[in-house]
Amino acid sequence: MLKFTSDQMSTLFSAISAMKTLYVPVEKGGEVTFGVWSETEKVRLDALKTVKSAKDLFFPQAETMMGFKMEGKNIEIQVPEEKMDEFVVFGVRACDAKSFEVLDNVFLAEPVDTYYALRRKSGIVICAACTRPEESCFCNVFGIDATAPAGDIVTWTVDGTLYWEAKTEKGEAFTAQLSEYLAEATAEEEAAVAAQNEAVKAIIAKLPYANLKVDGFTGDRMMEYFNSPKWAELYQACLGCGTCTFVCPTCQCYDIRDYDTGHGIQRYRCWDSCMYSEFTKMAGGQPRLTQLERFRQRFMHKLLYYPMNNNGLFSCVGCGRCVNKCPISMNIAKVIKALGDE
Amino acid sequence: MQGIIEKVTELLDNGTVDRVLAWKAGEFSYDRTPAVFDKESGLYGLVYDSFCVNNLSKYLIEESKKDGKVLVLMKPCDSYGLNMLIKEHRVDREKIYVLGVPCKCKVSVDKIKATGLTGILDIVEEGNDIKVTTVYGDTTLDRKDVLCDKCMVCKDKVVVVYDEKIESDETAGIEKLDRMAEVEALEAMTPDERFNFWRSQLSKCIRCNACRNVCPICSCTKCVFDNDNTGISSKANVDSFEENMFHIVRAYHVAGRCTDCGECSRVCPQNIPLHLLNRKFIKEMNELYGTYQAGTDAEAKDPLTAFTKEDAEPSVIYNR
Amino acid sequence: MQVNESSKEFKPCIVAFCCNWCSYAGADLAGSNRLSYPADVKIIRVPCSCRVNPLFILRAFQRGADGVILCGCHPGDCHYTTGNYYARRRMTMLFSMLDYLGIEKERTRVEWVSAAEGAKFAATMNDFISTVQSLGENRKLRDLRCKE
Amino acid sequence: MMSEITREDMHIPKIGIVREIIQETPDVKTFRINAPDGSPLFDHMPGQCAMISVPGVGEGMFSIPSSPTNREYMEFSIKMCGCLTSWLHSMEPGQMVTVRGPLGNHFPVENEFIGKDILVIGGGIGIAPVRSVVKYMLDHRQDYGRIDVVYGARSKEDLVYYEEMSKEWPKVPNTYVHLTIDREQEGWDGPVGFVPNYVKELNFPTDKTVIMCGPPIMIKFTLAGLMELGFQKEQVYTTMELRMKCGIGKCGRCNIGSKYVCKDGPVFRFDELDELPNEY
Amino acid sequence: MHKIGVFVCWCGSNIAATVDVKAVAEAASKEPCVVYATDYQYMCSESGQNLIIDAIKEHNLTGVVICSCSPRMHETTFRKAAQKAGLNPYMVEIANIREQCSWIHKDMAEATAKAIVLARAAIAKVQLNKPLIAGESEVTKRCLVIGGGIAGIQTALDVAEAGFPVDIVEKKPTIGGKMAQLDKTFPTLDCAACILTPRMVEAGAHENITLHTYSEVEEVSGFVGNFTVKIRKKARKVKMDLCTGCGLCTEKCPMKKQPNEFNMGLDKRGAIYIPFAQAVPKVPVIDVEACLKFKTGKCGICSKVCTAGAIDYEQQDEIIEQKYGAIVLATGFDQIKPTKFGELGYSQYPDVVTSLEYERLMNAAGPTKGHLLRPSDGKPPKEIVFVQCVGSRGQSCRDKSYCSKVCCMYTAKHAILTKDHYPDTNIHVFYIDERTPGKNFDEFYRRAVEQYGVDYIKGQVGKVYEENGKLMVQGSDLLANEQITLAADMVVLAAAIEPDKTARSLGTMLTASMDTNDFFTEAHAKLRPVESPTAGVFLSGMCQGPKDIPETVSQAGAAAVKVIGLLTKDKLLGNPCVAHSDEMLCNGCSQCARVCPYGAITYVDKEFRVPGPKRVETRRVAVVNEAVCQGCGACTVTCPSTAMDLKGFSNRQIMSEVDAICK
Repeated sequence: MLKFTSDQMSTLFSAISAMKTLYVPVEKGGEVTFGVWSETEKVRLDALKTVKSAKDLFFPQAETMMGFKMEGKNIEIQVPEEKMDEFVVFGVRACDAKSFEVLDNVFLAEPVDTYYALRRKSGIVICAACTRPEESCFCNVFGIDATAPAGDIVTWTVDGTLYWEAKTEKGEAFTAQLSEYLAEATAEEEAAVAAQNEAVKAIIAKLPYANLKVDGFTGDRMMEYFNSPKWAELYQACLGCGTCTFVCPTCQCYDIRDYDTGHGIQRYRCWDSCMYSEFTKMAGGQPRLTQLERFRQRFMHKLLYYPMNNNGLFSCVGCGRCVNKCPISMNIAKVIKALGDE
Repeated sequence: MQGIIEKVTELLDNGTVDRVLAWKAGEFSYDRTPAVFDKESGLYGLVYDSFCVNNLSKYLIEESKKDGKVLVLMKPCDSYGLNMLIKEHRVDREKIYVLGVPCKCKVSVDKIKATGLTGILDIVEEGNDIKVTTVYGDTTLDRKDVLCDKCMVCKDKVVVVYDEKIESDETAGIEKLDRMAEVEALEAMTPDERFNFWRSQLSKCIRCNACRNVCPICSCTKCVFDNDNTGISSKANVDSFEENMFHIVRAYHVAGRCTDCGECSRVCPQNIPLHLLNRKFIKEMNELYGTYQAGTDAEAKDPLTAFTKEDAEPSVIYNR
Repeated sequence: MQVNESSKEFKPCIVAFCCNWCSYAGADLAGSNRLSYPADVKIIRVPCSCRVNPLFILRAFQRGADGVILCGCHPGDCHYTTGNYYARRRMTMLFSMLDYLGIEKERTRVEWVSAAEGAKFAATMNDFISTVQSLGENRKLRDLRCKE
Repeated sequence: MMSEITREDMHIPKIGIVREIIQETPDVKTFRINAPDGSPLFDHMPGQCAMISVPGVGEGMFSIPSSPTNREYMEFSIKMCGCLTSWLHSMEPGQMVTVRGPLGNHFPVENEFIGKDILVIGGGIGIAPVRSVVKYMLDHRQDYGRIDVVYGARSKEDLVYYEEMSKEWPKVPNTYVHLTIDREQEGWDGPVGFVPNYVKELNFPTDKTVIMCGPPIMIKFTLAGLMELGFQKEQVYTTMELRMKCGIGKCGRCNIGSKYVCKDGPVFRFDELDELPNEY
Repeated sequence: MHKIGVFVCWCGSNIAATVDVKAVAEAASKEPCVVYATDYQYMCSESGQNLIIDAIKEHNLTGVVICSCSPRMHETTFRKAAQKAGLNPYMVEIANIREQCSWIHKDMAEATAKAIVLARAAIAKVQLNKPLIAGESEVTKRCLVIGGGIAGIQTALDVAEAGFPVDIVEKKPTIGGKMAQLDKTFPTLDCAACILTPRMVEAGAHENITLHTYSEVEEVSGFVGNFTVKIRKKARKVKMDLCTGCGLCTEKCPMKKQPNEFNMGLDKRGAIYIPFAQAVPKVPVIDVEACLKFKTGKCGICSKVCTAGAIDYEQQDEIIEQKYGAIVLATGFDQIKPTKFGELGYSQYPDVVTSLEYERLMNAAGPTKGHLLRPSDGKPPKEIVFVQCVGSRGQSCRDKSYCSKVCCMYTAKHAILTKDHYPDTNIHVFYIDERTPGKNFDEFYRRAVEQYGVDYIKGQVGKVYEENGKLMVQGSDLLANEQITLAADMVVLAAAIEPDKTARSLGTMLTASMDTNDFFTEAHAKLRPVESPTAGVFLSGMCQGPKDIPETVSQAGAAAVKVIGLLTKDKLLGNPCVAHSDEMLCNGCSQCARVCPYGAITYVDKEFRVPGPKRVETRRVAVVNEAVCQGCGACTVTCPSTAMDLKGFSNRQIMSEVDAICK
């Protein structure tokens, strides 16, 4: 384990940003989001959860995929560049780090989504272990250790000191570039980190959702859950907005749309939500007629459909953003609880 | 609360109503979800307390399409929205039994959290004290300090449409703030300051549509932004223009109809002060066309469907 | 928006919505009387000023207009008796909102021009163009995708 | 430092040129498309689909009714029903469109079907996706047993590929075409009636593999009819149509249960469909 | 995909001198969907039109853009040309490159560039044009005139003479209206009754005119050419067909203490009465409020004396329903009762009268048989003060803001007539301004001053009070700049006139708009002064604004001409550029109807197929009556879901023009 030798995080940030674009949690208009670091930005490493998760950096809410020039009978396709500057994202929590695995299973599966792939290739993920989990957190339910995130590099902050450990080759290489700012941590220090981690885990065990049970969500019981009468009760108040979807680190449904700029067509993709009534609507009909079905789809996908295709990996990382943000206080934790009762 | 339960039970038992639209307690001591109860389900979980903040009026659009009569618990400020829905023929009044319930202002969990509290395990309300238990320790807050913003400028505490109402002499004991103060503060800025303010706010928008979907006025069968034939449909803010556009158009579409219930700002995951857009219209219309409160009744013409020959010219804006 | 390289003079793009019965006729009269105003103004004919949806004005700015002006019959003279009264309130509200958002309020205008007021039409356009010219390019309310 | 990838992405289409447009029925046109240099756009298998788009108008998933053995052009038979299809119908030869494909799975023509008697059932425009199978099998005639094609439409004019089906296919040995129309009509002396009834009437032996595509109501009743005749769901294949965007099982739109219709489908066996939530 | 042809007109040198027409055509040819572009010297000429027609046919054009003069000039020409070629006329768009381009710009490059943009906008728009077909509706060849005063009678007679059936609905028991109450008319001083009553008789006898007196309009539905009107014929309790009009019943009626409305309450009538001798129809009516038979069940004298057996106490109100193609509003006016002007003592002193009451006092058929005797003691007045502008031209809430227009002249008439009959009477007139613009009007007024020595005092009256049996009139003399007090025997108030009270409810029924004073507004103040903005509704007489008899009669005639013009048509061709509501998007919120000036929007509950177990859902949706809609578009902007759109000027069309211009 390494430690950062200065107590000024800005020293580290300016060193990183001298090499690569650096994204950190910054406060913008009163809310914390991942933004490009600069001296003038208000960095909020203390914030537990950014409103939008870190997926925005790899799968942005909107991105142009290609362009078309139309002239007479002809169409010319403008394909975007195949290169991208490397970037660093600092301060990713364990839940978000896990979400990249969930997204990778979708976007990096054949045929590979090159837009996502390029961003993943370019991005170095530096995680920050949690120190102050809150009542909406339940990452432990999905086997995630908030104090031992995935990612290229993991950091812990204990008593104002930043500890650092590279976890991947990419992380090692990048750590090497920052060697002048890093030193080996002492055994006592490592013990302090471990002690803090234990304390945090103890807190997590006390949180209201710590004991949610998800073992019952297995593929063989898919139709049983699908036909559960509980859905009728759970969906009732759902507004059909996309808040849960858009703050979710693992939701990855998207729409592809064309925009006529007046000088050509831009084809872009943007986040979409299976909660939206338009999502599956076709000229000829609508397979998911009511909000109940749309509501069910989202949770069935996260708890059953996705795991069935991905060796039991749930498409929920327990970050609790939906718990905090749902306008009507309905969320996946309540769904797990209600369905689990059966 | 007890009075409400008794009344609801009575009306359900004597067959006056078939269902009850109210709030249901959640997992924490502060999360409340709108829910429909009936005889079969019983009233288990029905709650009415300082955290029952949702405006239930919009649910009546769907609820009043169903067979039978639905009882709704109606807070004073939400009843304006119901009047608008009645005015615009969006609900079937015959199928609704409105039980007015008193409100002594709602408590905002976000504000409790904004005091730095996290890991909340329990919140207990005792008089003016809000006692919060967290995994990191216990604290007592003054209720006045954690009231919802919208309650600080509440229109009044009178249910404007009801079949029956439950009275209470409890008051929040707060001094109401000037509803237009925030708007005025913005007006006092230079255009560039205002521009920067709104850019910093609207650029946060993630287009989740929560503001639209929660709004009792935004009840179009199909929203212009979802309709590919309008030429302005969009799903994400691909350009800063679209961030502005969505909110300008939304505010404009509800102008003269918005009851200022404040739900849009409450549900915004990015805490964009959307009410300031609506309130600007309200302020402007009040000043230029005479005081008007949407939803006070279900008949009056709103300012944008009325006129007088002596109305101010649009130049009042650029002559300011 | 085009920048004339030789003079470096800013040539704004201005959209004028004119009601068919008064202002469009007023514009025609300006033409008949050879009362000139810059070519930056392009007129869109609408049946009545009340046909102009705020969406159209936003759309113009999105697509790169630097100024939008709405012309209709004088209040009381509307061909449809009441249209311009509604337009007047609607536009007042829209302009107020744009101003509130910090967008230069001088980029939008409403003028009442009768079919007989060719001279007023030309004068109004000249004045509006010079106002918009002094403001420069519309940067606050445009869609960068539409910029070539 | 820059990272690099090769932009081989199924989101990015190829340019296709509409070489020929054939008016099949009053509302169905067949478009023959190939690459600007005259080569095929890509290889496909029977049952697979492609996304055709006119940028700015829309993109839609269409099955490929032409046989993979056709190296000259790829055919798309498109019924006019919405914005994009209307646009396509108003096109003229020589115009460009964009095409992405091949997408989805295909009928198991190179394994399960080999040596089997095949019964192909189509209704209306639903004949388009199965035509490619028939064409493929006719081109590899020796690999398959008896082939029966049952096809119905509202009227004689609405029978897509009428000339080809009535004149060319029956010439191939051991291949039978049974056409029907919904109502009696002048100039039609063939069978009249709906497809499900006609299939029952024909009373096929149950040792066949069935391929079926058509309007939902036809599928429902024909399937029931086949069951009555003693067929098993494991013998019956169909292709599905859902709203699709990406075509590669990522965007989430066509997700039913653990399947993505655009990637895991569109070809399903009815016993497989039974295991999925009924959201199609 | 459209096939669009673009035709650039030189207009001789009008366009070509400033705009490079070839360059415009060249640029247009590169726009999407344009398959043909050309230029020509005079597109509007026959050969120019043929050029267009040939091109449409040759290239199978689906849309046409003509870059030429203003559409206000030749849009119709080009639309007709397109129609000749088999193209829907509404698939034509005009780019105005003359009035709005070549004529106002001098620099050729600049003007050409602008012309190209304008052409591009028109091309963009025409791609979204839809073929429009003007709706047709049948015309019911019958006219309803509401109000049987001189205005209504004149309109009815003119329309009837043209051969169309006309119904007059009059709420009073007789037609004749206010004019029947007048004595002489200014400035010719011929007798009102002498000129009116023959017209009344004519109307009553005309084979094409049906009178519904003592009747009121109850309900109106429909639209231009197709109105359906319910008329309540109030029970007269006298059978019209049997009554001979002998008047015996009225003589024998024991209840002779009812104030006589026709004489402004200055004398009495019976419970069964004929309003006045020349009434048409001359059939009495029973005032059931006053009648002993109805009050106590006893009496029945009228029935006994009626040899024709026409009295029918059981008669009930009757509702008749009739279809009309046109409706004329001729609801007339009333004079306000100046009771709000307490200082003038109208309510207090019987000898303070309104001018209309004075009119009756002067009338030979009036309560005093034409002898000028004051109401209080029946003595002839020697000093009379006339007060002008009572309730007119004022700013306070009790005043009307407008000028009642006729008062100056009738006051001069009263003065002259009084002086003629009673030369020893002294007459004083308080006036604010003397308004006499009219043929022979000023001469008339000057005669009153110069020949008859009427004392005109510029100033207003502050107070009228009684002192020693005299009415003391305190006023200011502005010219002499002094306060004066005159002792008078009678005071005559030229009280303001106002629209009849029933006009408001009629206006609502017909969605005919009214101004704040409840006068009906005309469709255009200058160009359509006798038409209401509601198609098929016309205005005649005072209901539109104060006017004198000749003006009323000429407006009545003008309204008749408009009615005849309408009824002559077998079918009405609508303007196809009307609003249309997409019921799939409509919320049924009623906002559109709130701003529609024509009442063209109604709502229906309609069943829709919906997803889910219920399968159908009833929704309230807006329906536009295309025959009534004029196409202003107010509704389209009010509609939040853009369900309401305007054909020919749709949201998408206008936005595409915007896009093209801002490109």
